[in-house]
Amino acid sequence: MTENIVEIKHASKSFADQQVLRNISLTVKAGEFLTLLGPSGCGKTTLLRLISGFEQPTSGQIIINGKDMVNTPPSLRHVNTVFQSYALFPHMTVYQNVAFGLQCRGVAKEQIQEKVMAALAMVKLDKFSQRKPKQLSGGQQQRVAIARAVVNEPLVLLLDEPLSSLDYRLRKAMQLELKQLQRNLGIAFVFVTHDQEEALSMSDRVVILDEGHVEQIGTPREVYEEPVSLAVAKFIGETNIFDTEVLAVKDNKITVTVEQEQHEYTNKRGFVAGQKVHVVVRPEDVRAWDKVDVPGVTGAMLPGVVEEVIYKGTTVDLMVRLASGKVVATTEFFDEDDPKLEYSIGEKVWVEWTPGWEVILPYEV
Amino acid sequence: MKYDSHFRYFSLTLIWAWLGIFALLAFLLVLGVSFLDHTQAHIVIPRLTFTNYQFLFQPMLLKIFGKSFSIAATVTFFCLIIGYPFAYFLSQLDRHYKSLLMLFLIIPFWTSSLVRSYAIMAILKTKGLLNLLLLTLGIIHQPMQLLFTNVAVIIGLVYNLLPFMVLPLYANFERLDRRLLEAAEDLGAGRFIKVYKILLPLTKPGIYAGVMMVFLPSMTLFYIPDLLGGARSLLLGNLIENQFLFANNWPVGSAVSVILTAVMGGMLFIYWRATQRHERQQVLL
Amino acid sequence: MIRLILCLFLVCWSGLSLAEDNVVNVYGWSSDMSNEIIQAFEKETGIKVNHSGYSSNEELYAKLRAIGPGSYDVIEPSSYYVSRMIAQNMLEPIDVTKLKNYKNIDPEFLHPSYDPKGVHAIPYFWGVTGIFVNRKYYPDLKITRWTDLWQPQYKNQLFMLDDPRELFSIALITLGYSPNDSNREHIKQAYERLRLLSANIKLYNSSAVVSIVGDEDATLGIMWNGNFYSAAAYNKNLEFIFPEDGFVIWVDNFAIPKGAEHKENAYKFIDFLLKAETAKAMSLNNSEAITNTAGRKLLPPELRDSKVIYPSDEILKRGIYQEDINDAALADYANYWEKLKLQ
Amino acid sequence: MKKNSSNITRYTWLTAVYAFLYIPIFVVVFYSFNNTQFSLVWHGMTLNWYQDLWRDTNLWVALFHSLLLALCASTIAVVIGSFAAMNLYWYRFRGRHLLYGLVFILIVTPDIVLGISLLILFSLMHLDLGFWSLLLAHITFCIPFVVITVYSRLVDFDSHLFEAARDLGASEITIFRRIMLPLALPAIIVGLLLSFTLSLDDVVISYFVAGPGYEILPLKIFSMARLGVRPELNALCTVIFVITVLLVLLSHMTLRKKT
Repeated sequence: MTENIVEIKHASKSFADQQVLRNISLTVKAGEFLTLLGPSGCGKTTLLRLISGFEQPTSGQIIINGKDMVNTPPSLRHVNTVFQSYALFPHMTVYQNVAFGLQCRGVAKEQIQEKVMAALAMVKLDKFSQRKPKQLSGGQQQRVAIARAVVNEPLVLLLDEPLSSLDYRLRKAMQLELKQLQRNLGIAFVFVTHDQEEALSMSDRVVILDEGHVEQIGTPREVYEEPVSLAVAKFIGETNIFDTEVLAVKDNKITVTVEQEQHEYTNKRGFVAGQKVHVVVRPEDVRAWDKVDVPGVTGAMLPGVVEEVIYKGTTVDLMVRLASGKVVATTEFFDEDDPKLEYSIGEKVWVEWTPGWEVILPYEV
Repeated sequence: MKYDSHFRYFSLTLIWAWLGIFALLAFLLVLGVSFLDHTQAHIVIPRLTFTNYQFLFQPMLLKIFGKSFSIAATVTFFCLIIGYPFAYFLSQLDRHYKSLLMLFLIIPFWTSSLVRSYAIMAILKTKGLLNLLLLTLGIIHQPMQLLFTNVAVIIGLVYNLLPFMVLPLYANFERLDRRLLEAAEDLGAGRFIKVYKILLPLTKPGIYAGVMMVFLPSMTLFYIPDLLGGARSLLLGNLIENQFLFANNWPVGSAVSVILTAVMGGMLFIYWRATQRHERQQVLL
Repeated sequence: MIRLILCLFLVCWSGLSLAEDNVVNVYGWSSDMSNEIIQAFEKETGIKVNHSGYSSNEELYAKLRAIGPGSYDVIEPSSYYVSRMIAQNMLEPIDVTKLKNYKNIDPEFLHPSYDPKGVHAIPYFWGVTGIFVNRKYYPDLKITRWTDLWQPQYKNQLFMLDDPRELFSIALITLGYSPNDSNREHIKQAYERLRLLSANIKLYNSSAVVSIVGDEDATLGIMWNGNFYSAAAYNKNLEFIFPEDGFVIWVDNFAIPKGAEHKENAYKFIDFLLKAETAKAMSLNNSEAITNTAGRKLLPPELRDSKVIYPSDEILKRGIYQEDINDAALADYANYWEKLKLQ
Repeated sequence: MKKNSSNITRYTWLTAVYAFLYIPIFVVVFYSFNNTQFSLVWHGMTLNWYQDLWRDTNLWVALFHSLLLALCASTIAVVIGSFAAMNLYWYRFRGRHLLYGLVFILIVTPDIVLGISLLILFSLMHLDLGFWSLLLAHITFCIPFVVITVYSRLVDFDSHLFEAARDLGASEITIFRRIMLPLALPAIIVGLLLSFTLSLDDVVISYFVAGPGYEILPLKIFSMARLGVRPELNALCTVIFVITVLLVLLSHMTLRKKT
């Protein structure tokens, strides 16, 4: 199924004199897990509220299930939201909370009972149906909020940073649960988060928002490996960025200088000579070599001094200061058989990366 | 949807109708009267005039305003000093006692205020209970003259208005996050700093609401100064009453109350501008 | 919630629908009319009395002006408001032939200066404003006239009635004018006199006079004779002085406002009040002098023969009935009054 | 040690303020046994005033009228005031600020002005003075207090609660009835108490809008007090006070047993 459940066409939103969203266009496909990712204040929650109907776009269209929804109230949109604060009704029991939406739609009593208990069973809370939200833990409240939303069988479930107030372990567990839930239900989820790791691990597609406009839409892999802008690259994962300029263009190759050395890379974006660019390399793509390991120093290798060693269990991160004074981060994966991973601060090393793994982006201030 | 808009229509109409008739229309009547004339035979005659407002441009009126202000400010100050810790301590008590004690705060006000004011007179008078007690204990040797002084007025006003200070403050303390105070203590804040830097700023909305609810009525609650203060000074309430009842001059009485409303409105506006949006949301005005 | 409101309304409704037609709506000084008197009237005539009270003539007048005619059948204005209401055509002329007990009234009080044309008001209570002194504090004080109060030795000691008319009357009398003078120049002079007096004034009060004077919170000042009688009943040190330079006599009257709906019942009620027994009960209730000669005879001797309540004719010759003054004068009073209090 | 000393401060303060509030009440109780009509100095013990009180049916009628009026007025004021508060909170309608302004004007207007202007209004409307005029006036001056307490309670809640309800398909009437009302209930009760208290003790406004057929207690007391408060009134207040306290304690105990 590739039918578009939600289509947003050129939507903009201003509050008073402040423009929060600029010309947003995107689609949500049936059954997909779409994440809106961006730093706080980038407008992702506002975008979500446009879909749910709590805000009206200043211009543009919101189409849900083929119908233009501008000026349709939230209750008639077949869309439900899980709020960041859960927004559970404190004076109602878990059961009453979950049953609320069904009651509002006038579902028969026996059916309500059946559906609510099924929804609670799905989130493993059937035993707690008579408790008040206050008597539940954060994770349990979270699940009530999800059950309360999905019991209404929405076309799309909107989740506004639902995991942000949980602790790390619980959060990991809930990520998994949510993903499974989404697969089982088969409905589209639109998930808002500012946590890139969460976004990458859960989503089918990621929408990266920055300052009110869409920077990039793509699969997690696309946005990670082929960021279209420095903002995206910076926001997703750690990066080493070298500012430089294109010296020459030849066929599909360009020549740039990185740390006083000339390198030749594939010209994927039609850069022209003289254009300023960023060369972006992920730390895990950078390797550090001990001097003794390198028989003959090649031009692509950069000399430096280890400044910091961060042991992370599965990896060791190094901060290496290059001759120019720039610090490069590298991530080395442990290989138990390789004894040569014991770096010490002050040690002289060489860093390099396989040509082609770098990303070259146009210059941004 | 239809049902919804009916409900909305109904509930808005209800409030508009009520306030429109009994507040707006009534106020417009006052405003209208303040621009009309009067004669001996007619309380109000439909002749446009601005002389009623001219009456207000005399130094005397400024003095009355000043006096009312200073009494109101003193009373508000004492209500705050007494009511603030009181509300705080009350909010710290066990849940079961809290509601009971809140009720006991209101119960005295279910007996006539006149009767209670006479009781205060009985306490403060020369041969009153307080003097009797102090004389018996040998603390004083001459009865104190308390009644018919400003002290008595302030005691009486504070007595009558204290709950209006306590109620909003209490509500504010109730929703205060206790952890913030613990955090302050954890960071080494002494008691003074804890109160001054944490508690006071966090309870600003309650303080504002309480100050409003005490300050405004104490400007016009003339009945207590008359009884306990020996009617030696004139408050705005007296002025309005004098014009309406004694001088039979409803237009001037109306003009004074229009001005009073305007001044209060001005004060609220200043307060409005001076406070943050979220703060003023909590106290509505 | 909704059921509760409905219940409340039902209760109110049933309570109100019981309201009878055969009623008389009386609006008077509350302290005058005890329950027994009202019940006696109801028993005798079968007319239900709706009695409501006010605490100043000004309130009565303001309310009558605002509601227009019809709500009340009997009112109890003081003399100066009678003349005002007559002038503004607010009172029904009274047909005294309908009042069997009209003859009980002391002829001295009939056809008073405040009700010159015909009869619009039935005088009932009366009293005077004089000086009281507590002999325990001022054993040898020689005080006979209003002017004596101006002496600097009484600084911050005087008790004053909280009523501009009373205060201005004193000043006008000492200046040799009538207390009913509406001449603005005279009033201004009176104000200048009162400014000098204000340093001597300790407090103003009109509502707790008896306890203040009786309990010696004030020991010298001006007072109504009826209140004095009540205070002197338990404080033997008090003495009342009828000032030699003249004093004000007030009279409370019963009257029928224009447009009264139950006029016949109003006559019956007033006639009942004029009965000797009723007058006696009324007088005992609040220790005021009554105009009812027959009723006075029934009073216990200490009240009947009190020289304070019923001063001799010789003293009474100095008295002046309190009458209305015009609005311009009242405005001056209000204005000067405010200035006095601000000092 | 520190805890202890702060506890002492707390209880001393609470006790002192309650003493301040209750001493005049106890004085009223005390004087209701005082054997003198006017004096506020002790003149010996008597029960006469209670006998007088018992016989004075007018006072009891006035008390009944006052209670009935206060009950009706506060209930209706709470209904209207809560609606107003919820509307002000929930809708962004035209004239919202004017509505705020009206609530403000009601609070600021001196009693005597409100009394007289309502009286003129009623006479223009040809409304007979009595229960209904009193009821309308009392509801009017109680409304702002309800609006303020309820509104400030509503702003206190996470606004997402109400959005969540809307999201789940609740109609506005459902949101009002099932979410806002229960959440605002404590504030509504406070509003009810405040209104009841204000209505029970109002003199000035009531004075102007009261009619001959319906006398209420505060007016009765004020007009009776021409020469000072009569001990009979002290006795009445004592009776009212004792009954109130007993009722409150009783209801508190039964409530406590339940929970």
